[in-house]
Amino acid sequence: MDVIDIPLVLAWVREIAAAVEQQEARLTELDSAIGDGDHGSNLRRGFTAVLAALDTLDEPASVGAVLTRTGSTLISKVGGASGPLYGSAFRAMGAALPGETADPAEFAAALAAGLAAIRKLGAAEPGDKTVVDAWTPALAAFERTADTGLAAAAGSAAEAAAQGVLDTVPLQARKGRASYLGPRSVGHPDPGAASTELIFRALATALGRLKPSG
Amino acid sequence: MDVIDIPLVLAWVREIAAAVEQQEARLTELDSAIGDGDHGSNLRRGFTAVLAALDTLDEPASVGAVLTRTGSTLISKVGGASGPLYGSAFRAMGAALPGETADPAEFAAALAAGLAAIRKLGAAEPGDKTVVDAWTPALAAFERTADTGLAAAAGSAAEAAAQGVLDTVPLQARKGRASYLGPRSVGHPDPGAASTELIFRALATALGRLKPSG
Amino acid sequence: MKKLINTPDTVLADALAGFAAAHPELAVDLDNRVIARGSRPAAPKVAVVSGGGSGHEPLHGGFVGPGMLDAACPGEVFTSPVPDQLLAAARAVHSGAGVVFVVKNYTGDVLNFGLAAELAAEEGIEVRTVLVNDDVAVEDSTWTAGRRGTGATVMVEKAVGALAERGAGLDEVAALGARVNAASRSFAIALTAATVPAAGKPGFDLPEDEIEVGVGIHGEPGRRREALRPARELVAEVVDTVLADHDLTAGDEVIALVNGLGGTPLLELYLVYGEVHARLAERGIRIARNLVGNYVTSLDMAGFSLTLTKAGPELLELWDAPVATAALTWT
Amino acid sequence: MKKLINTPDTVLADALAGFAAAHPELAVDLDNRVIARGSRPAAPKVAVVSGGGSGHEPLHGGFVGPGMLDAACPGEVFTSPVPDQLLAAARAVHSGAGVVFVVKNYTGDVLNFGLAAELAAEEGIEVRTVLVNDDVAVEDSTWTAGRRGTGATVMVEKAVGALAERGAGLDEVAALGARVNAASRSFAIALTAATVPAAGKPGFDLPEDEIEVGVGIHGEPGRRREALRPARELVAEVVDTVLADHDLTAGDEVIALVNGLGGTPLLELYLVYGEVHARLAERGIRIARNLVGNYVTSLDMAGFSLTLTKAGPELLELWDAPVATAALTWT
Ligand SMILES: Nc1ncnc2c1ncn2[C@@H]1O[C@H](COP(=O)(O)OP(=O)(O)O)[C@@H](O)[C@H]1O
Ligand SMILES: Nc1ncnc2c1ncn2[C@@H]1O[C@H](COP(=O)(O)OP(=O)(O)O)[C@@H](O)[C@H]1O
Ligand SMILES: [Mg+2]
Ligand SMILES: [Mg+2]
Ligand SMILES: [Mg+2]
Ligand SMILES: [Mg+2]
Repeated sequence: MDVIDIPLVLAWVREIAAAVEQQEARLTELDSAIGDGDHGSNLRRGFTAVLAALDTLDEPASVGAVLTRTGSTLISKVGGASGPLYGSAFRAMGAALPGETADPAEFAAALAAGLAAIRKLGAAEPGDKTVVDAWTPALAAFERTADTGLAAAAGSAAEAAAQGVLDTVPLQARKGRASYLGPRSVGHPDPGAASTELIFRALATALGRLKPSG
Repeated sequence: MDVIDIPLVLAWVREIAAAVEQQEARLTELDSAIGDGDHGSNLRRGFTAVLAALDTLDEPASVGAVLTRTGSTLISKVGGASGPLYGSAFRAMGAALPGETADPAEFAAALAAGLAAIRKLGAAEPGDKTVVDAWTPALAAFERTADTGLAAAAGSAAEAAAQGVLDTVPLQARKGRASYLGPRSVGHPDPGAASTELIFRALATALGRLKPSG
Repeated sequence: MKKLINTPDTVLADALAGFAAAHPELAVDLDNRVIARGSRPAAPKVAVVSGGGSGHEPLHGGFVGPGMLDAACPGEVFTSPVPDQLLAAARAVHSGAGVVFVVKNYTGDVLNFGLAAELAAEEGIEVRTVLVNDDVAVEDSTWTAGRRGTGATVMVEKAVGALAERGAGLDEVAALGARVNAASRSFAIALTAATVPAAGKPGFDLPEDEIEVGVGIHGEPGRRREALRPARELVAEVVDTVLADHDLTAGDEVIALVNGLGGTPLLELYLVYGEVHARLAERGIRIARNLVGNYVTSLDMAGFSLTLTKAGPELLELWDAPVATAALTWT
Repeated sequence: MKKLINTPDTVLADALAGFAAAHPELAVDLDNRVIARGSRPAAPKVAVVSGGGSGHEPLHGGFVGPGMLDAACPGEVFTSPVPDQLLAAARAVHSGAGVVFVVKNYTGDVLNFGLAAELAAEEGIEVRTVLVNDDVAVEDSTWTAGRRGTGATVMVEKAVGALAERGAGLDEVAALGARVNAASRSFAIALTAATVPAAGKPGFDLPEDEIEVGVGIHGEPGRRREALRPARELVAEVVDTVLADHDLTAGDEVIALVNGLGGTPLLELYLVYGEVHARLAERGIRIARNLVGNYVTSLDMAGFSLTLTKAGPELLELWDAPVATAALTWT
């Protein structure tokens, strides 16, 4: 059966941490162009703390417990805009996944809950040049392809997120720091959208590597 | 008769002012290397004020009156090390030239009085990498050649001053700001010595251009 | 990058340790990253708490002390503090009369302070938030993140702190903060970019003869790039931009802050102040009080911001009230 | 060159006009370039006058006021004031008890203050001179210009000002100044060069990974060039260099000034202070009082200086005495 279980969700979060660590400089560079140059270090600080928090989390009772702990740690350690936004998203995903496993539809619902949390907190619409612009198409792709299997769905979500990042380039930002630049925000990808792509790519990587046990 | 009269001494000071104006950037550059980068602007400010002061000086009673006014103005307007030093030198020269004219020997004595004032105030020895290292050889050359005529004497004084500037290059400064650099002051000409060369060159220029009237 | 730091990751921890050592009169919680006053109030009073990313010093830690803030929470460089930190601060200084959060309007700050306010409320600590959004370089629109909070933070924190000191109630203190913010407008010009330690290089490249106009305090580029011009002309543009968005008329009085962004010598800031003073005088606007110096900085950025706060007798009295902090002290 | 100025020639005049506008409580003579207190003393007191080149702000004008200087004379940028100016200042603040000149040891300052002292004496104003020469980067020798005066100027002016305020006699005040100077040592490191407006470009070129060690406050290069290292290591070198020339032993108390050279963010200065504090603690030396900030600057130069003044009860009491100036205020 094609399910997400606790080892897999742990692997996902660890893949995000590894990707953030590896891409820190690029994220910071993107944020230097239209923000304040800290998105990479913010997320690295956050996911370093998440790794430590997960190490102390023995025997998580559910898939959601891992994600909730991840979200709480991000909220406690990141600060900035991305800390509460991603933190709330992971907490919302955690709340949506109370079982020891989750099937593709349940997982899609959790991803949707994550996006809803981001949009509730940040009030960004699609097209505002934020993480929403990567998460929204990624979620749609995941939902569309969920019945083709988790790995395939995650892969198409990652591709859609990547396209979402590219699609932020011509946008003028209306939320976050980039909005201060007005028209000068046009022509650059949004750093938060780029980190959202990493999150979905990490999911695909984790799913491709780990054979789900459930 | 080969004398320095009031028009000539006025012409001298004006030549200095013109030379300082023209060489300001170079003097400042020399001072940036081993000092604080203000020698050119200091002297320009001073000699601009001197020109204005001389304009209000109607009918100077003596050659010395012109030089005394020049020195007082420099003291009042330049500040820094060079203001009091050059100012005192011109005042001392002024005091040594109470007549309406001065012959070469009298003028040589005035130049010597100028140097004495600088040395009394600044306590620099030859070899300390200061104005003294240009004024001393210039004075010596002037004295040595005074009986060949004023213009020739001024010319040889200017050449000797130029050599004096070159001779400051290998010296380690013991007075003024350059002394703070210790061995790193070696390898640069002294800015004050360079401006002293300008002063003697201006004398030669004035003497070459103006036929003394006395 | 040339900075007096150990590693980019430890800048805040190391600097905060230094701040704690330098100010034994304050209570600095190095673990929670809270700078609080050294002693608790004798009677319950409204506690004023602020915070924000580091790199803006002396804001906010330099404004903790009698007459101004009760506590400040420094975040990482240019990164808002986290809710845990803000909650720890609220707990530390709450004396029963509630807490006012002074929040500069940035998404990160608004979200983190917002989460902290919820957590505090769950613990029975009443919180009011004063939002500072004075920067006229940014369009004020409900569809965007809105205007940034910059120099007016000083006026808001001073006034709010003074009123809280007098024993005013929570709503009254918060309302004053909102009024002071509403009476304030700012605009800034940068001559150089700031270098975030973790980024390791300047946020933008700026040619020798160009400036960024309408910058914020996070090293981001401004609204547009212009040629460097004499200070008088630049100041004229800044003053006129601020006035265009202000409701000041001849005869009005203001508190003026000529604020250095971190890398500009005080000599130049005074020169700028002189031009501001002259330009406002031409328009019949009198500077009743002023501050000239580095108060709301952007790391090593060269440039300045101007903040004008319309000031009636109420605000002037609060402004003049005694204050004893690391960065602002008078009696 | 990027500066907030109108023209290089008018920097001082324009900045002084701005200073005068910003500080109506002071009496600023724009023609003579004298910044003096706004009111004359009730009874004759020793008047304390200082001055020096501009570009070191807040030094000295920022230290004029009750408890510190009676007057300050700003010279052109990095150029000592002229005798006329100093004489005008002495005349303006002399109240019958004589004048103390606080002079940083630079040839220009020594000569100009010296000429002014002669002129003042001719007018019957008794003058004593306190020479400040605390910079251990420079060899102390009777054959050279001697050590520069840098950060210790703050300690000397504060102490001398406080003692004069108490009504001490001219010789007593001057003797105290000499003692405070003798008890002080400084050393500085620069990360960037300063740009003198009239020169239009930095005084020296410094690669991205190098620093100048043993610099003064006039933009001149230092004693040597070194690789940039973590703050902890740089501070260790600075502290050790200062201590090597000091007579401090375990158990001694000091006043410590961690001084920014103009272009260094306060965040970094606090970080440096933390390292200084730790290094001194290792050696059993206690910092009884401290200042962290831009006090004796060198235009836009990035870097810091450390000044340690050995402090017994007498000096601490004078240090703690009330002061009310633009840059230093406490009660
Ligand atoms: N209101 C918002 N809604 C959704 N995402 C947002 C919002 N504001 C900012 N972001 C995202 O946050 C990213 C910046 O994160 P980060 O640099 O870590 O925080 P900060 O902007 O506080 O420095 C932006 O690129 C954008 O994608
Ligand atoms: N003690 C001294 N005796 C003679 N000349 C000196 C002395 N000290 C400095 N000078 C001269 O002054 C020059 C610097 O003048 P200037 O730059 O105008 O003043 P400052 O050094 O105060 O900036 C030096 O190059 C040196 O020739
Ligand atoms: Mg950012
Ligand atoms: Mg010089
Ligand atoms: Mg940030
Ligand atoms: Mg000078």
